[in-house]
Amino acid sequence: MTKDPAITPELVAQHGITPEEYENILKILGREPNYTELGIFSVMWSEHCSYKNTKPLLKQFPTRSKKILVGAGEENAGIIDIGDNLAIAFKMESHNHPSAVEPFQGAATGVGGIIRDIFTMGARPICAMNSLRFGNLSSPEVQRLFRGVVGGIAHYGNCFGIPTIAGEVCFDDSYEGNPLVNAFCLGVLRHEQIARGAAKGIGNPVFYVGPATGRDGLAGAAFASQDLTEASAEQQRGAVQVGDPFMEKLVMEACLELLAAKDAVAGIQDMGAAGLTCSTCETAARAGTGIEIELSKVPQRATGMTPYEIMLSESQERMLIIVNKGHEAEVQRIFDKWDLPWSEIGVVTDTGRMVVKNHGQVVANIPAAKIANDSPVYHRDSKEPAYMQGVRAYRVNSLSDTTSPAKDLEMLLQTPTIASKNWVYRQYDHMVRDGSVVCPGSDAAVVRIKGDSLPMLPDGAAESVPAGIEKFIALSVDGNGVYVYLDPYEGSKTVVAECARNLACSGATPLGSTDNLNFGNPHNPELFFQLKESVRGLAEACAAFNAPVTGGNVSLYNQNPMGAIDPTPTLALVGLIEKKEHITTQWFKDEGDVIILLGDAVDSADPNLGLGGSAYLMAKHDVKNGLPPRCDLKKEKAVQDLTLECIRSGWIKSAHDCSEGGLAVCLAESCFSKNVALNTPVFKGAKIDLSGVKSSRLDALLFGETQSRVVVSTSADHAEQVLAKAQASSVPATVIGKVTGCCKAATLDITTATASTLSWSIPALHSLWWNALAEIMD
Amino acid sequence: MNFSVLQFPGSNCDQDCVHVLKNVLGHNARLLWHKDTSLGDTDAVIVPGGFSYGDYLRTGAIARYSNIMAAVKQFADRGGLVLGICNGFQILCEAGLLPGALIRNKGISFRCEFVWLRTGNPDTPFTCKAPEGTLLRIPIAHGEGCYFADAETLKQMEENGQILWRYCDRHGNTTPESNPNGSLLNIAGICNAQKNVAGLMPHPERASEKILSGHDGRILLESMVQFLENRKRS
Amino acid sequence: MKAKITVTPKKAVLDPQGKTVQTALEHIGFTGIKDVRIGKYIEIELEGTDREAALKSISQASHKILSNPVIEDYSVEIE
Amino acid sequence: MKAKITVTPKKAVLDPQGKTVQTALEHIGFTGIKDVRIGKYIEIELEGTDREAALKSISQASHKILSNPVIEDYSVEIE
Ligand SMILES: Nc1ncnc2c1ncn2[C@@H]1O[C@H](COP(=O)(O)OP(=O)(O)O)[C@@H](O)[C@H]1O
Ligand SMILES: [Mg+2]
Repeated sequence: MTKDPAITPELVAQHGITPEEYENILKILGREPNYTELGIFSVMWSEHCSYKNTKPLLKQFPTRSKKILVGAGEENAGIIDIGDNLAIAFKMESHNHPSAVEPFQGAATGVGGIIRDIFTMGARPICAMNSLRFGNLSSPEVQRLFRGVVGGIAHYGNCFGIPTIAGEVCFDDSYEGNPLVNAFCLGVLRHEQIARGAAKGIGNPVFYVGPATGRDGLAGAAFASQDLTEASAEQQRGAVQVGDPFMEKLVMEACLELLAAKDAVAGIQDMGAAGLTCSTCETAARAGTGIEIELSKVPQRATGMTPYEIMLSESQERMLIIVNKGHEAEVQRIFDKWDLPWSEIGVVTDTGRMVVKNHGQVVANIPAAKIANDSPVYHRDSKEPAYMQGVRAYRVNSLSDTTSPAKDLEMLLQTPTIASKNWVYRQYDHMVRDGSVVCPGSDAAVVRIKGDSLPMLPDGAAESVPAGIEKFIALSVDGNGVYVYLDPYEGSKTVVAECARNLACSGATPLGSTDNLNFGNPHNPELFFQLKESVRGLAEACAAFNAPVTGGNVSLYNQNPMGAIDPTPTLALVGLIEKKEHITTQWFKDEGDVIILLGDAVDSADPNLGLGGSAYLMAKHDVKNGLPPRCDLKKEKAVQDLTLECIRSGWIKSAHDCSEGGLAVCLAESCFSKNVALNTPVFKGAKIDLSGVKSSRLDALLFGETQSRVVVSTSADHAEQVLAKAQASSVPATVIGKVTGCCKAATLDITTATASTLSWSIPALHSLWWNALAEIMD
Repeated sequence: MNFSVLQFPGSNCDQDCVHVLKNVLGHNARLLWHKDTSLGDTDAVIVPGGFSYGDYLRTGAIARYSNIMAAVKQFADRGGLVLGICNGFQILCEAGLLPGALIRNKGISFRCEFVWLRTGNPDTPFTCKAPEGTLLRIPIAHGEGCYFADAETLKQMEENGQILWRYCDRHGNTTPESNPNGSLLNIAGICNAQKNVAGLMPHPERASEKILSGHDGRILLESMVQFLENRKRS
Repeated sequence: MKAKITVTPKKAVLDPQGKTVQTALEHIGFTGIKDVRIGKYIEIELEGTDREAALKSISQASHKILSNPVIEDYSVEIE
Repeated sequence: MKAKITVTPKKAVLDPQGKTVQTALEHIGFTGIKDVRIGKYIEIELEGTDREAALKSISQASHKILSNPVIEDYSVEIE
């Protein structure tokens, strides 16, 4: 056996452990750590596992509501009550750095990881989403990353059999070389099926199930907690993790079956980042127990693996299960049925210590609670970034108004961030499990929960949810790095508002949220400022929309040699639609329907008239500057509530929010985004009259991104009711036009006070928008 | 009717099939584990979609050697109705119960979307409720759905009325643009010479309820039911 | 012993991956490529030393499961 | 000329396909199998006759396009 290296200050530093942290380790152990222990501390105290730089910030998030059954930070994912004894578990997690190194496998294993977090809770995963960021798509390298990431997500999700039902993709230079891959998963369970990641019951055996351990992604958690430089990518120790979705599907089915075996499971936890290390000490810490494992019993794929390697390996699709004594045979029966490897590797003890042995010899002995809970906490310095002054001073009137609005819309619809993402989502199976009610392509996705969405019950157990139950869950994920870069606090509020608006447009009320904080190096005070202010904004907005945060993930050190990425918090919101009839989509339905704009056409109090940080400003003028449109949360809430009330009253046929690209893009999408089959889009025209709207700039009117706006359509006889309701709620509402004829001749006509009537062919616009990504990628 | 839906490691449309047969169409449907050796009392077998054995090596290649497939073969030889959907179609081809093979989509990547299908021969248990030329709108979700068979086989199948569904446009024309995967002759689904075993890449079980943006898939499943009812009666 | 099996798509069978790779190669400047075909390569580590027996059993496996005769050809080598 | 390239998963990297196929082979009665690895086999038909040049350019292509050097190894043969 190779001898462990001696513990030197250099070795400690290589493990990303500071001298102060090392002092703390000496105190906790009462002696010097050995090599394996040093490795264990380094991964557990990495940002990825310990949140040492962000814990104080995350405290600001609203985390409670009457419906929350398992809250943020308690377990692998939060759980929310949705009535009738049903609950949902959901979470989002990043796999940014692995995806930069190997886009296909990095993204695939990201999906695998988040799915495990969900079934670890005892829930059956029923849908997935993803939020992606890449550099400029004109670069072949970016195309390679984009293709690889989408391919990897498709590979894992499709094979596993989970519908990837929504997501978002943005392209911006700041993500060059450091793509963001945030994966989300949602599962369902009955209240009594919630499983816990706690090593309960002294003397209970500890099982390892799933494939053998190899030298995969050694110290991946620590790797995720460093700046991404070429050198670190090259140096990443160990082999790239390869995902095996087939294996994960079997592991999930077996775990759910085992969880249904009465009294068999005392605790269960997936081996995610920091693998065996994290799962053993966290389960022990949660239960206030100790745990002892024998490494020679861990199934191993490679020969000659050291304790250090086994403990730090990030081989995928593995689970740790604490079994109630006397039920060992159940594990054997079920895992044999699924032809899965399993091994009894240890026992729960009363020592409070995590003891790791290799062939009987102790190789690590650490107080479990201390390493899991007493990680260092840092209050980093923060300083407003220097660029902010310029941003505040920027005025859009330094640019002249558009003289080519017709071309501008065509151009915007083709910009990769705005263009249809069908090239992406048609690679994802988004219909498996017979629950996809609103597929990708509308504001929020809607998924149906039905009886067979649930994990199995114990043999002979009575069903605890009403027969024939159906529930409808809406989901959306959003983020706008440019807004947050230009104004971390206000921009982050907008992120939440937009996401909630998507939900409102689909007919849903928020239940809760999960977030992923993708930022740069927290040691840089300016970057830490972005993080701090952003969290403040997110927290405030999540509270405003009654969307408590049930969990999430932090990914720092997202930089490339040119600097940090735009600060990119992504937020996923989950909501409930009360009745089937309330499910609403974004496309216009019938000729003659009245089109109403809820909200202000242009925010005249905004010196940039909604153009600061807009897609228009960047695409047309190559300017990433100016304070982005502000979101007044009260006003926003009023618009959303109004939208929902009108939907519930049965007045609304379509609802689409104005976001990137503004009103013109929103209207165009409402005309052509319905697609019934391959090469079969459904077109509607629209005749819009904005001549009554005062706006000093045409570009601001058409493409400005003033917040809190929704375009709805209603049958002629309900228009008055919508307007009256709006007035009663003090929300501005304006009839702006009518839905016109369909088919090939459909046009979008917009009359404004300043320009002659603009007219676009809907099939022509659609073709630009629909094919833009495919034209670059295929 | 009693339907049996097979369950291989990696099947993932098995529950969907049971849901539609049971909750939507009101028949008996149960799952059969791949290690089982007998079909028991069954009127028809569904080989569902998914990624049996991860689709590793070749789609359907490993599943065909499971215990249950031997029983399915016997059942089919005795005239039993067998329908393979997506991965199930691939398995039936690998098992030799259907001619030809399914290879990688022409465009390489996986495709999930609704497509139009034109029904061929109406004289089979799978199409009897759909007059010839009936258009169906049903989703596909596959990476390896490009149908291939040698020219001789194709000719025989055409003459025999074994080509049951072809990809087409919304007007029923079998154009290259309406072919999502490069299948020869725009083939989406076929049956064997005896017409009791069929397979198709699209997923009728995903399009059997109004709320799932389409219900044309029911026509196919209801055809099987009608055929079975008629057979029982006579 | 080691068995090395190559499985290639039959001539008549469309090979879209091959086509894609060919285009990609041409795109980055490789010239003079007449055709690209993509198949599978399988390496099987075997116990024992009887090469004849190994060849027989691996050929059988290749025929039965490792390749599909409708669309693929295979060749086996024992090392 | 013909170039034959085999691309195999790196030793340390998990090969889910190989593992699954190994189990399947055992299941249908093939014994004595210690390990299965599955990779790609690529055949490129080339113009010209300069084997040295071909080897060089194909090796380059293998590194850049035909294999993924992060997780795969390759070997090239010119015939
Ligand atoms: N990566 C992705 N995966 C799945 N669906 C996606 C992805 N990106 C975008 N979509 C879908 O495309 C549609 C438009 O997305 P987006 O433009 O981000 O919407 P919005 O601006 O309303 O948030 C949505 O239905 C979304 O779910
Ligand atoms: Mg939207």
